[in-house]
Amino acid sequence: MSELTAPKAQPDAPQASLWKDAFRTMARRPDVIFATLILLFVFTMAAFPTLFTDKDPTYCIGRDARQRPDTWFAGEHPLGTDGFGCDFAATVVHGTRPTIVLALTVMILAVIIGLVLGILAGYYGGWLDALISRALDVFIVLPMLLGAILLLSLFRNGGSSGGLLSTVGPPVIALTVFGWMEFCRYTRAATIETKNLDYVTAAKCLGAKDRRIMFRHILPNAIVPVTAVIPTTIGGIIVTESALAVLGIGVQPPATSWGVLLAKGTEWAGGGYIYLFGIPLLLLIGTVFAFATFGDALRDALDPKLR
Amino acid sequence: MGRYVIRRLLQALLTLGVALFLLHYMMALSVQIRGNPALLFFGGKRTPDPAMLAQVERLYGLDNKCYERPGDPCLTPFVERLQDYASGDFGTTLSGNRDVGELLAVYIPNTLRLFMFSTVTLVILAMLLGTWAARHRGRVIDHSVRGTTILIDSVPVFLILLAYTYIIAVPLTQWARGIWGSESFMGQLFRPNYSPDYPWTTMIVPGIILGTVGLATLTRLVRASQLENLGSDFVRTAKAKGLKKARITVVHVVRNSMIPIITGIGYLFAFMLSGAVLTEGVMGIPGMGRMIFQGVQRQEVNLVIVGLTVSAVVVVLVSLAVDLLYAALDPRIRYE
Amino acid sequence: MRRMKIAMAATAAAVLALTSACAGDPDDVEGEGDGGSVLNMQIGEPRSLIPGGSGESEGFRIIKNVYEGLVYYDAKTGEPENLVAESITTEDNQTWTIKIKEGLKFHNGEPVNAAAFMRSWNRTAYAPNVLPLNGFFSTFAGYEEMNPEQLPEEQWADPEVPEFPPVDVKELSGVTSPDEYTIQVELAAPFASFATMLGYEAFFPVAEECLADTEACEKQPIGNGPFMFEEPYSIENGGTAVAWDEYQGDHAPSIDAVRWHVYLEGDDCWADFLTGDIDVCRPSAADYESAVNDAELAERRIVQDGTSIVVLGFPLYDETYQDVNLRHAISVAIDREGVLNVIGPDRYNPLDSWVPASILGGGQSACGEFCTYDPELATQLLEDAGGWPEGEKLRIWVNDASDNVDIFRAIGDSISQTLGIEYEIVSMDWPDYLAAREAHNLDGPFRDGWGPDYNLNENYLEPIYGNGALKNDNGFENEQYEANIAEAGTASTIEEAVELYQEAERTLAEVFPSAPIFVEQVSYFHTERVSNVIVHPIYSGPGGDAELRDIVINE
Amino acid sequence: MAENLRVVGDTLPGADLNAPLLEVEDLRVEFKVRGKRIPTVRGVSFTLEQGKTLAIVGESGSGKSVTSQAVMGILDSPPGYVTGGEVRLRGVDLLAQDEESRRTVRANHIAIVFQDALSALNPLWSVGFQIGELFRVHRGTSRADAKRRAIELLDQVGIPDAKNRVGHYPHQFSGGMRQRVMIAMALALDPEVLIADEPTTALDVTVQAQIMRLLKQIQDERNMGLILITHDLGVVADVADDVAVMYAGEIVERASIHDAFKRPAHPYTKALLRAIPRVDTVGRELEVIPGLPPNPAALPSGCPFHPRCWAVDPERCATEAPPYEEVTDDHRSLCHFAKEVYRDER
Repeated sequence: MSELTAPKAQPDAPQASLWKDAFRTMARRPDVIFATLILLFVFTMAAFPTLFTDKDPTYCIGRDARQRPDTWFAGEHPLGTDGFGCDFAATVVHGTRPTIVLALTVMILAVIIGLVLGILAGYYGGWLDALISRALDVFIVLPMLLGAILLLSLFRNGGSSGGLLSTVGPPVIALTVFGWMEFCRYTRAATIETKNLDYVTAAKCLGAKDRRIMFRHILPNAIVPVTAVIPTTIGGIIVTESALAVLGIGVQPPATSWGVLLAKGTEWAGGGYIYLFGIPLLLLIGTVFAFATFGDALRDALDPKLR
Repeated sequence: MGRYVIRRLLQALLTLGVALFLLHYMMALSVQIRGNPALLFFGGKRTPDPAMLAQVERLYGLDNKCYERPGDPCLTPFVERLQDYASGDFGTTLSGNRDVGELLAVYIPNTLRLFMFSTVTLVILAMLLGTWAARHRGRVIDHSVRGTTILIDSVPVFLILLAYTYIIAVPLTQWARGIWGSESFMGQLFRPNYSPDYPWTTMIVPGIILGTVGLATLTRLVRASQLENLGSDFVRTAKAKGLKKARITVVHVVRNSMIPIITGIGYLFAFMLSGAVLTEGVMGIPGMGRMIFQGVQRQEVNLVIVGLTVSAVVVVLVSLAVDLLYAALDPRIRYE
Repeated sequence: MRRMKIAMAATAAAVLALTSACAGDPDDVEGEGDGGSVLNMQIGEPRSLIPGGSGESEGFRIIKNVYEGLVYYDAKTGEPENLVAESITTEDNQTWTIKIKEGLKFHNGEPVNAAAFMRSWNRTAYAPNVLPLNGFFSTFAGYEEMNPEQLPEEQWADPEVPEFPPVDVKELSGVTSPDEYTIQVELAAPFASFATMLGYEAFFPVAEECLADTEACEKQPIGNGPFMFEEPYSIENGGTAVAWDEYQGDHAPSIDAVRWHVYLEGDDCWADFLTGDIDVCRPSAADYESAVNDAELAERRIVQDGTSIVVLGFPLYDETYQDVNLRHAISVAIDREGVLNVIGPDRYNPLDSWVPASILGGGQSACGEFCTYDPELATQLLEDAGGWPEGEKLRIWVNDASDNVDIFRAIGDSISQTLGIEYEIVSMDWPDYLAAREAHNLDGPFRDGWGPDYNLNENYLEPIYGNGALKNDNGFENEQYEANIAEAGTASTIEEAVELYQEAERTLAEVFPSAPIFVEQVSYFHTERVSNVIVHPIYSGPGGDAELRDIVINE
Repeated sequence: MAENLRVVGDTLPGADLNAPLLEVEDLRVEFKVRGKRIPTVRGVSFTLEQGKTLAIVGESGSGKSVTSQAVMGILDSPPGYVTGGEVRLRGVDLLAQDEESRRTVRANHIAIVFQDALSALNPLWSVGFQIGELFRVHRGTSRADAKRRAIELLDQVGIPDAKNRVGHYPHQFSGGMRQRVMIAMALALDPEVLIADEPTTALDVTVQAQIMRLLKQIQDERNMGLILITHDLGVVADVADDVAVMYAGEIVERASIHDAFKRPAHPYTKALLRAIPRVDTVGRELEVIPGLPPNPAALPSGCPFHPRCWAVDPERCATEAPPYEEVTDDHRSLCHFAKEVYRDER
């Protein structure tokens, strides 16, 4: 879910101290520390799955399907087995990487597109601005999930079981195409605000090139409101991915992601195998919540007015 | 005022036109890149008789040459499509050959009813919580309101729904029926599925659950705008005028806070549409969202496109309404 | 050749049944929420409510209660019993005389006489009407004249609807009516089990008023059965059929009305079943276990062998799969119990024959040890076959509908675990899959499923493995098999035919063009308020069903 | 006298008509920011008589606005809290009253005009509504009557075509006109005390003069007490009777306007005066007070002005807080060297 109240850039405040201040404010908040711990945990899991489990998630024995976890999460299958008789802990741990990779990739692509278009629109104005602003209007009309649904069902391909790229590729593209607008809007606003500031005018008068002005003077300001919405947006992407998976057009099984696990888990939740649904759900909610809390705090820290 | 309205109307029309074209273009691209759905009709790998292919293409309105040139915007078919839409012809479904226009007539009112419940829920909850948090700024209440709403917002709405239908709905319904009987309002309220026999009652719970989409966003917005207004000079003036707290809140804070909040609701509306896809799918509500859901599952591209077209129209209308409301609320825009 | 035609027609019907059985759209019209003895049933999306037009389970579930045929299938034995027919007699299995009970009427008062039946049959048999059940009349004399070769496909306006050159003949010449209540049917060739077919929708009567305005009749059928619609039925919303006061037939229901509630997927009704809003429902996979373990619910469970089967087909046209030992090895490596555990127990049972036991002549265990999980034997067989090609992956092809992917993933896991072969699942859309399978483009084992059209083991053999290597999906061709099938077609009694078909099944076991995996198990639950819940093994719907004429609502 | 407390039903209970109109004594206000207490007003005392004008002068951050808000009782809490002192209106201590009684005092007895009328007026309501609101809330007047009274008031403060303008919104007025609307609003219930908080700062010079004249005129007509808060000594010269100069939350000098201008007794006042451009100083460079106003969270020790003061005895001023010195009657200064400054020796 994106937010409407991104803080405005504060161009007169020296950037370095703004960030430092923000960091200091954040480091003092217990909820932020808690969120950071969750995120660290999740990122570690995505980067080094073997730290958490030594089981192979593709070793599945049908007869052992849906063994509930032990009371103390011990034994051969600490989290039990999934619907296919694979070690559930391994499945969950190995499903983390595609989820995180997908979310981060979408994020980075969307931010780059948003920043570039936003700065161009804000800086040059005129027809370019008109064009980009119209494009924004149009894309905002199609919400991320619906747009992604459209793209994925139009360009649906058969089940592939290739590498990470081919599993997360289609959802990444679909989510990026409908995910850049917010960043573009904020960047554009910040750019327009900054470009009329005295020091930018001064730089212009001194003959600085457009590119230099955009990168040295405007970008650092534009990045403030964009940064503030990044964590929340990552959370949103993770949620959207899970929705796509439940619809059956996100990451395609047998590849896993949290969304795929949830989609599978919902089938069994009603029958008393709550853990198949509950554990990925907890992980997903925890992560999204951590991102959201982090984002909320970041926004506050970058916009002292609302503190 | 008049000029403002006209300008906004033109802008909305332009946006809508471009959005519809975008939808059309994506479809055209998919045909150009992925291959003609008419070809898929014959199973992809077989090479059908050209004359027969032409038949199918005509049937699907794909007989224009532009569909063979990747990147071609296919303007003629686009205009034809718009004309069809304008004359109420939204095509038919592949399976069952049903008139999509007729389906829309059934689906749209259902979704509107769903949205009515969720919008009311969202606005009331966000206003109460946001105001409450703003009043206790920086204290425990403030933090817990924000934490809770963020947490609620972190749970994807369809998962709340699934959890509801799988775990809570059945015992709750049985309990309610034990007390009030099964034909009573309460006996129907918590039902795990929508029932056309009780089109209002069984819509309430999914509506409320869908209403939590964007709760954190809107609460945050309410809080922020209330804080801004509470600290504003005109509220100080109102205090200096010896007005009671309640009057200050109602007359001077709420109305001013409404402006960003209305923008927020308009913006969240689009997200609610996304939420509706899964909500209606899970609860079996025959609405626009489920039409899209079904279109995806049955690979009825036309249903998806029509669904998104309607959603685009609605979003454009809502944002137009928001802007007009804006003008009604804010004389600075009205007298521009 | 005659037998062939009916089989093909049946194939078409079965495909329809498989593809369109589920899904539906409830709607938003105020219904009558009155209690009384109204039975609440779940239903999917029927294709048509006029006999001859449906050909899938959901339509037939309504039609068989709103209309009434010459015979009624006993839900327990599957045997046809006379209903509208007074008697059905023949001497040579080719000329059949059907006497109709007098005095029966349609809901609108029209008499149910020989003309009513012939009207319906001629409509369905008339090719340009393109009705799904047209093929059921291919055994009739005169069918050919009404069904000329189709026009070349490129001359069709709608590629889904075949077109025909103008046909002058609008009536089956083989059907005549000596008097108002007698029908004489002349078949093109002797057919011993002709009477078995007559209980199917294709042979139901139609009122004159109905044909005058089929559009209205689709919405509000004019039947002759014990239930009638007082208000139009809506595909979105379902509808209520009330017991018809003037019903004079032999098989009257005890309930006052039935309300059909529409569900997107068949087992979506489970939650509403638990709250008592639906009277008969089949739980989703996940709900089975808790439902079966609930002592109170378990008492209200109906378990029955189903007839739908799941089979792993082998591409006999592919080089890799030429060795029967390899095919056996793969079949033996499948832990059917284990796979069942994955998709949820009680939904299927392991299958060790090509025809399930619930079908006449089925349950022969022809597959035997090759359908039993035995890792050692599997490894041995693989060795005999010369091992698995190095570095190759076993590609298992499925269509991506419902939980096919899950079932075959579990099968793949089991094969992979036992034989040490890596596998991958390739899933495709149904139309793509169907086409690729037909075109022999699949380079690995593939999913095959089958649901019967009538109660005879033949229905599982000829449509799937007959017609020669080029025509069937497996590329299977065997002289012995063809000979048995052909011989059975002309057998004079059903018993004789059944035995010959069983012989053909044994040939299948030798060649092993496919590995039987599962047979469906019908497992419905019903609420406390109903009893005498009988489920028809062949014609029940995927989400839950009961014989509405037999079910009783306890007051 | 009695006439000025004529307000029907709203008469201040317990009012002593012989007591001074407004007496502020040892008023203290603290701000709590992140657990820290920051003294912002540190013992301010002054008296305002009926019909008189008191100017409170000081740089921004000196606590003059906070003082006025504390007197009005409209301080935002948090973060601001009145921690001591008394505010007596005709002898009634307002600070001891409950919130409800205080509320009725506002606008009825004490009214305030803010600096930035654009933000001080609610942009979403017409000015007529905002003025009429007072009558409707405090007097229970009907909507139509309230509007009529609003038109009268707008007319009184010199807004032309008041009948039409009453339905207009704040953004449709010019700066000066907006300030007149503010004043009309403050006058609505005929208060005895009017506080004008930097009423002219945001305006053009020509308009400034008009507004000051309007205030003076109104004060004369209604015989009100007027507190004029400003950072600009020049503005008050013609209007005020007395001056209180504030610095770092304290009144550092109190004198009649005449004394203050002629013979300031505090170095800060003196510096302020030197910073006013005047006809007789044309050609001379204006003096600037060196340094920055002090941060209330970290006030300099001793005399808070000492780091910027030239008249400094470094040791004494930096360590010892100065007491009030009476240089003459009614002329007090918070400086160790008040007399010397007064005599213009330093």
